[in-house]
Amino acid sequence: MEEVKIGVYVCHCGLNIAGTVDVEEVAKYAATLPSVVVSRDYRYMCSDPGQDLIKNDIKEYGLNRAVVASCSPRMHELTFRNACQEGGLNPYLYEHANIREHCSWVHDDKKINTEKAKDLVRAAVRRVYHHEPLEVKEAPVNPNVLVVGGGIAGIQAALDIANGEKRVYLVEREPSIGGHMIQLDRTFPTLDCSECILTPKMADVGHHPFIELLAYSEVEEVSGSIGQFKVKVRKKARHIDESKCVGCGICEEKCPWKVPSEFEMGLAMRKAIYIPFAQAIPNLVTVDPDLCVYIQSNGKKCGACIKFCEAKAITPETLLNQTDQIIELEVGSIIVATGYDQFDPSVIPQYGYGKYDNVLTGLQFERMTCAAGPTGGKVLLKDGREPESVTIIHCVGSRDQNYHEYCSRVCCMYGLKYAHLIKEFTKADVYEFYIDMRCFGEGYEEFYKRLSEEGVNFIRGKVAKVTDQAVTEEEKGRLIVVAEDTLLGRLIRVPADMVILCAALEARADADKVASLFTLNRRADGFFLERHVKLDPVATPTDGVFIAGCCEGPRDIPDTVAQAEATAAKALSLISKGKITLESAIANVDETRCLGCGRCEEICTFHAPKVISKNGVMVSEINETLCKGCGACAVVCPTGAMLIRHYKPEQILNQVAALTEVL
Amino acid sequence: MPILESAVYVEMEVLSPYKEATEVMIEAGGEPLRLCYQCGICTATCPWNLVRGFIVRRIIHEAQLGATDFGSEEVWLCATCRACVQRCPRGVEIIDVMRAARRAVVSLGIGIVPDALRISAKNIAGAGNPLGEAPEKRGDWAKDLGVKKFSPGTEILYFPCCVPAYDPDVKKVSQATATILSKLGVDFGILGSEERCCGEAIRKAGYEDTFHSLAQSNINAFSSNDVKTVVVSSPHCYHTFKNEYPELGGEFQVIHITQYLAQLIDQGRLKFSKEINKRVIYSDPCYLGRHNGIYDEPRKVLQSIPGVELIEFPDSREDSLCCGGGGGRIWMETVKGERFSDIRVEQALEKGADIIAVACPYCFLNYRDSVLTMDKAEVIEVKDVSELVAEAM
Amino acid sequence: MNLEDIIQETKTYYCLECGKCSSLCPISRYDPQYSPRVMVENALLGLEDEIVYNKKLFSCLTCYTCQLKCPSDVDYPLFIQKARVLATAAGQHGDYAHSGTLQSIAMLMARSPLKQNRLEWLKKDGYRTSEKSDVMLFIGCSPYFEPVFEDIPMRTLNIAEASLKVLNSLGIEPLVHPDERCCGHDALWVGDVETFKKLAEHNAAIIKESGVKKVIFFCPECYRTFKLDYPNYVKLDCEVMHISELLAQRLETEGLRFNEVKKKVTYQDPCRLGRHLGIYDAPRKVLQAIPGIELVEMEHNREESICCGTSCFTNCDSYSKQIRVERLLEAKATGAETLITSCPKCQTHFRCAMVNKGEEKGPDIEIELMDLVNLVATSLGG
Amino acid sequence: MAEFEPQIIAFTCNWCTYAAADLAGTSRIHYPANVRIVRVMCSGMVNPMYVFKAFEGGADGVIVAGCNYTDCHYIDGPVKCDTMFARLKKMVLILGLEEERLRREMISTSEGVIFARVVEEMVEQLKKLGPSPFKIKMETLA
Repeated sequence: MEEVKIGVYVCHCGLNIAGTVDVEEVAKYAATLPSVVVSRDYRYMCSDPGQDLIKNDIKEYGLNRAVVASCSPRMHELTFRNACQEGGLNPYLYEHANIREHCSWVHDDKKINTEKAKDLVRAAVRRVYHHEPLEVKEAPVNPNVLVVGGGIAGIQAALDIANGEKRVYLVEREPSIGGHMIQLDRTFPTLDCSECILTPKMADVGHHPFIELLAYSEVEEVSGSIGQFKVKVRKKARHIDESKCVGCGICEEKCPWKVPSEFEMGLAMRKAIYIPFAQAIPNLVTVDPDLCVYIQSNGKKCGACIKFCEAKAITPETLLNQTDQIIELEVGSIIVATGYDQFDPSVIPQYGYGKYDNVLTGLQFERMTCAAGPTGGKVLLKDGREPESVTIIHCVGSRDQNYHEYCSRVCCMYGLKYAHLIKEFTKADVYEFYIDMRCFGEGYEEFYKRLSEEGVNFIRGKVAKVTDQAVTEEEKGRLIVVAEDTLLGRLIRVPADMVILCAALEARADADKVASLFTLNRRADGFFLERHVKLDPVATPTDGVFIAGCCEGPRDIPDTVAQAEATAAKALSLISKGKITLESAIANVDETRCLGCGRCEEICTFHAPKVISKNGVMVSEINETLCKGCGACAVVCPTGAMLIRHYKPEQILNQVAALTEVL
Repeated sequence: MPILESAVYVEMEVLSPYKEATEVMIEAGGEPLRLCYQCGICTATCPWNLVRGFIVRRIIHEAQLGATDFGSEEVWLCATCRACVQRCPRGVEIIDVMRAARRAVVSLGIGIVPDALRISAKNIAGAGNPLGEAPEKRGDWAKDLGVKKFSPGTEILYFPCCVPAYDPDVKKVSQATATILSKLGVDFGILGSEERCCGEAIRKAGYEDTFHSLAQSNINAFSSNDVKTVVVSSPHCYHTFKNEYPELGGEFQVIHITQYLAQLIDQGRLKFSKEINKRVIYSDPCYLGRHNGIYDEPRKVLQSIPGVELIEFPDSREDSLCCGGGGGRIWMETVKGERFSDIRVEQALEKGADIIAVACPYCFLNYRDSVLTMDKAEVIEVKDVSELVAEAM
Repeated sequence: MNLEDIIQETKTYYCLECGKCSSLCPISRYDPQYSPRVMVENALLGLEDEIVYNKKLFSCLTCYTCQLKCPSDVDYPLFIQKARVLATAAGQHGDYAHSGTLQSIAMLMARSPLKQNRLEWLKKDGYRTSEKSDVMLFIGCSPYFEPVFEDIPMRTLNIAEASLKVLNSLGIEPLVHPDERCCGHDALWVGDVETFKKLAEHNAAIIKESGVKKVIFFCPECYRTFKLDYPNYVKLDCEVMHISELLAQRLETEGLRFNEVKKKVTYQDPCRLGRHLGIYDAPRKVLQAIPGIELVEMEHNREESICCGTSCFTNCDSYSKQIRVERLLEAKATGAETLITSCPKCQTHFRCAMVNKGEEKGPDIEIELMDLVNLVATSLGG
Repeated sequence: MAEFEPQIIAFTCNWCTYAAADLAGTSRIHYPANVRIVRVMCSGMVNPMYVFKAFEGGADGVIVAGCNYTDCHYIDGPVKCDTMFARLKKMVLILGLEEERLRREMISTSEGVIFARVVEEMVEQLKKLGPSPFKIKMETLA
């Protein structure tokens, strides 16, 4: 081994250090330490002449280690590492001693401070003796991007990236993109039609040369890390020849088998072969294999669609033998925009959802007012009458510790929107039961004011129950909504023909699966966790994976779109740089000492270590792009095979030993 | 809090001058009280609003602001049925707030304790039972049944508590229970004169000290006799033994008689030989159901009695209507027209029930009184589940 | 002491370079860089640095396999022990396993005066001990092993408790000393003689002060150290005995009776108890005296027994893991449901080898492990 | 004889507690000079052997400090640190070390004052306790 030659530089920092530490004495003391060949003190080490001292000494004295005792390393460690590098020394052969924030500024006795500074310098010298040069590694970034989820968030993110002429794979598990937004009728507070603003974007996605749309598909497996993810996508069988189908819909018309439509929230039926809605992208039919009698009877019954398909897109072969395809993709970053589920209000027994016909959820009501919806845009009761009185209940499943504690953010506004639509479509009285009105966005408060002008009855109180047990004649045959009007301090019963529940938005039922697929973390409320709630809201703790829209928590369309654009910017900036710098101070396995016990694999939050079989011996291997150097694996390693570069035991133990030495 | 102080100043006459008492109350209600966001679901859930106005939400808000009116009758209304707590979106333990208000009145003398309650409380403190009966006669109900005194080594302690021990009518419940247990050869005993009121209701009525001394006395009696398992007839005993005694150092297994009977049926030990061909409607006691989540076992017992047709109230299980007897209300006067039990009896009649099956002595007393005052004794009976079981054996 | 002295003391100069040692050495079978023969050859060539600065110096298990078979009677384990003293003096040490906590604990135990809280486990249950007893039960480092091996999971105090239970049922109420220190076994064998001496002196002193006549061990390492090593450093006026010896003795003298335990078992000879001290029969006698126990032997047993793979919690590595895997596969091949050993460390190392928290699974080496004392305690406890 | 000045070694995570100590410095909050800080990247990186080394070297007290559960740069480092610390603590307690000599703290970036207070408090306690038992070499025996 080359002889270790250490240079020590003690900074005065003007009087910041020199005022309460005898820097000359510290420097003199440092010169007496083993392997120290030069020791100096200087007024401002961080200045250019200060840094030049180090660079010159590297040449003159052949220094191969350097220590600067000055301010906090959080301030200037990088400065001096760079100085070393410019002087021809590996930046990791440098160590910093903090004699300002941790010494001169916090104690007043000059003698004691000087002794403490000596201790800190001695420890740094001892530590740096054991430093090793580390390589700064870079890895290339694959310019393709995967977007998961084809709702408004995924659509927006995909378009932004594709418009930058980078390839996007957009994976959507339903037969068509559009998400929940395409189910909505109008959007608050502007009341523009959701379909009208969304379908052009959907069409753009459909024919964009840089977007490969994988609808009716699901991500099965993700491996690798930032810059080089490998993804397996299952493209589910539609049981038709996608290249031939023209989406004419004749098969759907002829198909005799029906179930309640998911898209219409059960308010209408769909066929066994179907296009979920008129503007679906891609415009292809999909066969529901569980419902299709031809498939269920193994080709013995029905087959109407085959007969009527002029394009020959449906054949016995496609119906019976078509299987799912696995598509393998390579991408550099991933945007997760998997959206939300609507809270199921049937778990709140007192609201009677599922028990009374005319108790509806928000999404059901959206379909009802939609001109293309099951009632042709009319607000109707189950028996076909028009309601004379409608009650809208806020905070159903949200702001309630029995269900979800969080505020669902959009319900106040969509509740107001319903009130407006009811006023527009019917002559009904509208009662809006709220706890607090939260109308925070652009034009939202104005919308609230407008609704007040329209004569909506606002009642402040949480509804206790919806019942059909009438007390008076007027109540008979209607639903009665019971609550305290907390402003009057009086219990009230409101007879209503229709009750609309502003159901909360909740995390997708399979959020745990998605989270483990993309190594995301979930908050207590089930939504995905951002890296920093304020300063890094669309990044996640997993580098290269970003989140947008309601999978991160309830939010409205403007916020969702803004977030989607933010994720696109993140992905594009990664592509634009083209490479990533890997952390150097990361874990490293000494394979001969490794038992392959997997403790490291178990403890690692970032999935960096993995036990593999090498020549029949089980050993752990570190994925260097995943490792963040937190060092938890080294603590649990039973043999000491796991080492964190730059934080090796001999480095820290020598520092500790030097600090505890009594002078 | 300058804003609040100025509010106090401006509206001095309506705000309570008993600041200390308010603090006591907030303390006993704990932090959840402060969590209330005034949605009013408690008010709209509270059964009192079926018969009169009782704005629970306002009481909570008054407590939050230190403006409770301790002189009001409202302090004494809550039957602690837990319907509101069950629905509260913020987890406010409203019953604790009510209890704390009463405690403030009782201990600080800043309001008026209803006469009937004061007498019962005095009796409990003195004689260990609200009826003022002689403590040494507490075991008399079992005189002719050959029930042994509990001694260390006995498997099960049967704890009837006050009403089933003394009330000439409700005695039937404890006697039926003892009969069943004896017939099945269960190794059980009673504490007799060593037993005291469990103290659950008197605690809810604000008599915290009385509760502590009763509980301590029972815990001492239990531990000196090496009691491990207690079977109770009253859900109120069940609740306090299970949820309140452990804090005072009383840890033992508590089983409600309906649970125990269901267990015996499961084990094949309890078999029936007679049919009861009646329509039986079961009323969930608040302290068995909402307070402790026991809904299925009593129904199971009733369903296994041959001939019984079990029917349900329009509001049952979690939504079951209270009889009005919890929280010390059993010792207070409820004017006619405001009795929940009357509504309950009407509901039962509407459903065509022959028997209202109860599993709580307070329910028993209230329904019995309602049936009598409504003059319906000919049409409908009130019976405890254990009575029905004893009959069918 | 220098290298020459060591060669003299351990009769290394007799070496014929026949290589029998290297062919038998369990480490050499897996680790091509380690060979006892080469080590000795280097010594004879006077290449001191090749020995002192060789990390592999700390790989030797001192399992005595080579020592028993050496045709020239070279005391290789002693050679290693002494060579490690030289290495330690040169600032060298092996790779400590388990973050070196066990070494640290031993080192701190060599400082005084300590107010150890090592008898917490005695506070529960109705164990009978006596401060005035003639017999002492030596607990060793068991109380410290508990937290160190919490995750394996290895409950060393179970063995201590069982030993006490067994002694109690034999009518012995032993002294369990609150200020016992580590026996110093590991310190001695890794070349830290200074620490070893302090520990030995302390233990000898407390034994002398308490006036016991006999010390019982359940750990063969403590036993070996007291029996063979202490006499070289301290004066010890008492009899020492492994608990399996005591049990075997009582079987003969008092017709000790056991209750039935139905189990097919195999037995791992700990190196210290077996090859170091020649005690192979006592534990087997005890096993066979328990009705219902079917003892089946592994392919390698008694003198040929394979070491559990690590020693002194030093240089535990992939080679030592492979030795353990081999041994566990051998145990499984017998068809036994339980592998019995009478050394807490064997059990710890085997348990550690069975830890498999990775997704990738190696060979199936899962087998129930139990100390002989625990089996006996179960049998006596009914 | 001068008053006994205890030696404290503090292992602090780079992101929170080290930064808190920096903040104490920039805010000129004075505290006793008895503490020496060893910077690690994460409190979950602190190996028991570091702490033992400090005690072997004669430290009178050791602090292991890092982020709060919610602030961790590595998501759940503090949880891992807790696990390590609980085991470590069991070992040193059996050895007879006084509980006050080994502290686990969570001090976030903004809590310079708390860092200073912890050091003050520990110095105070250690002065009462006197030197660490491990400082005393074994000479009085045998």
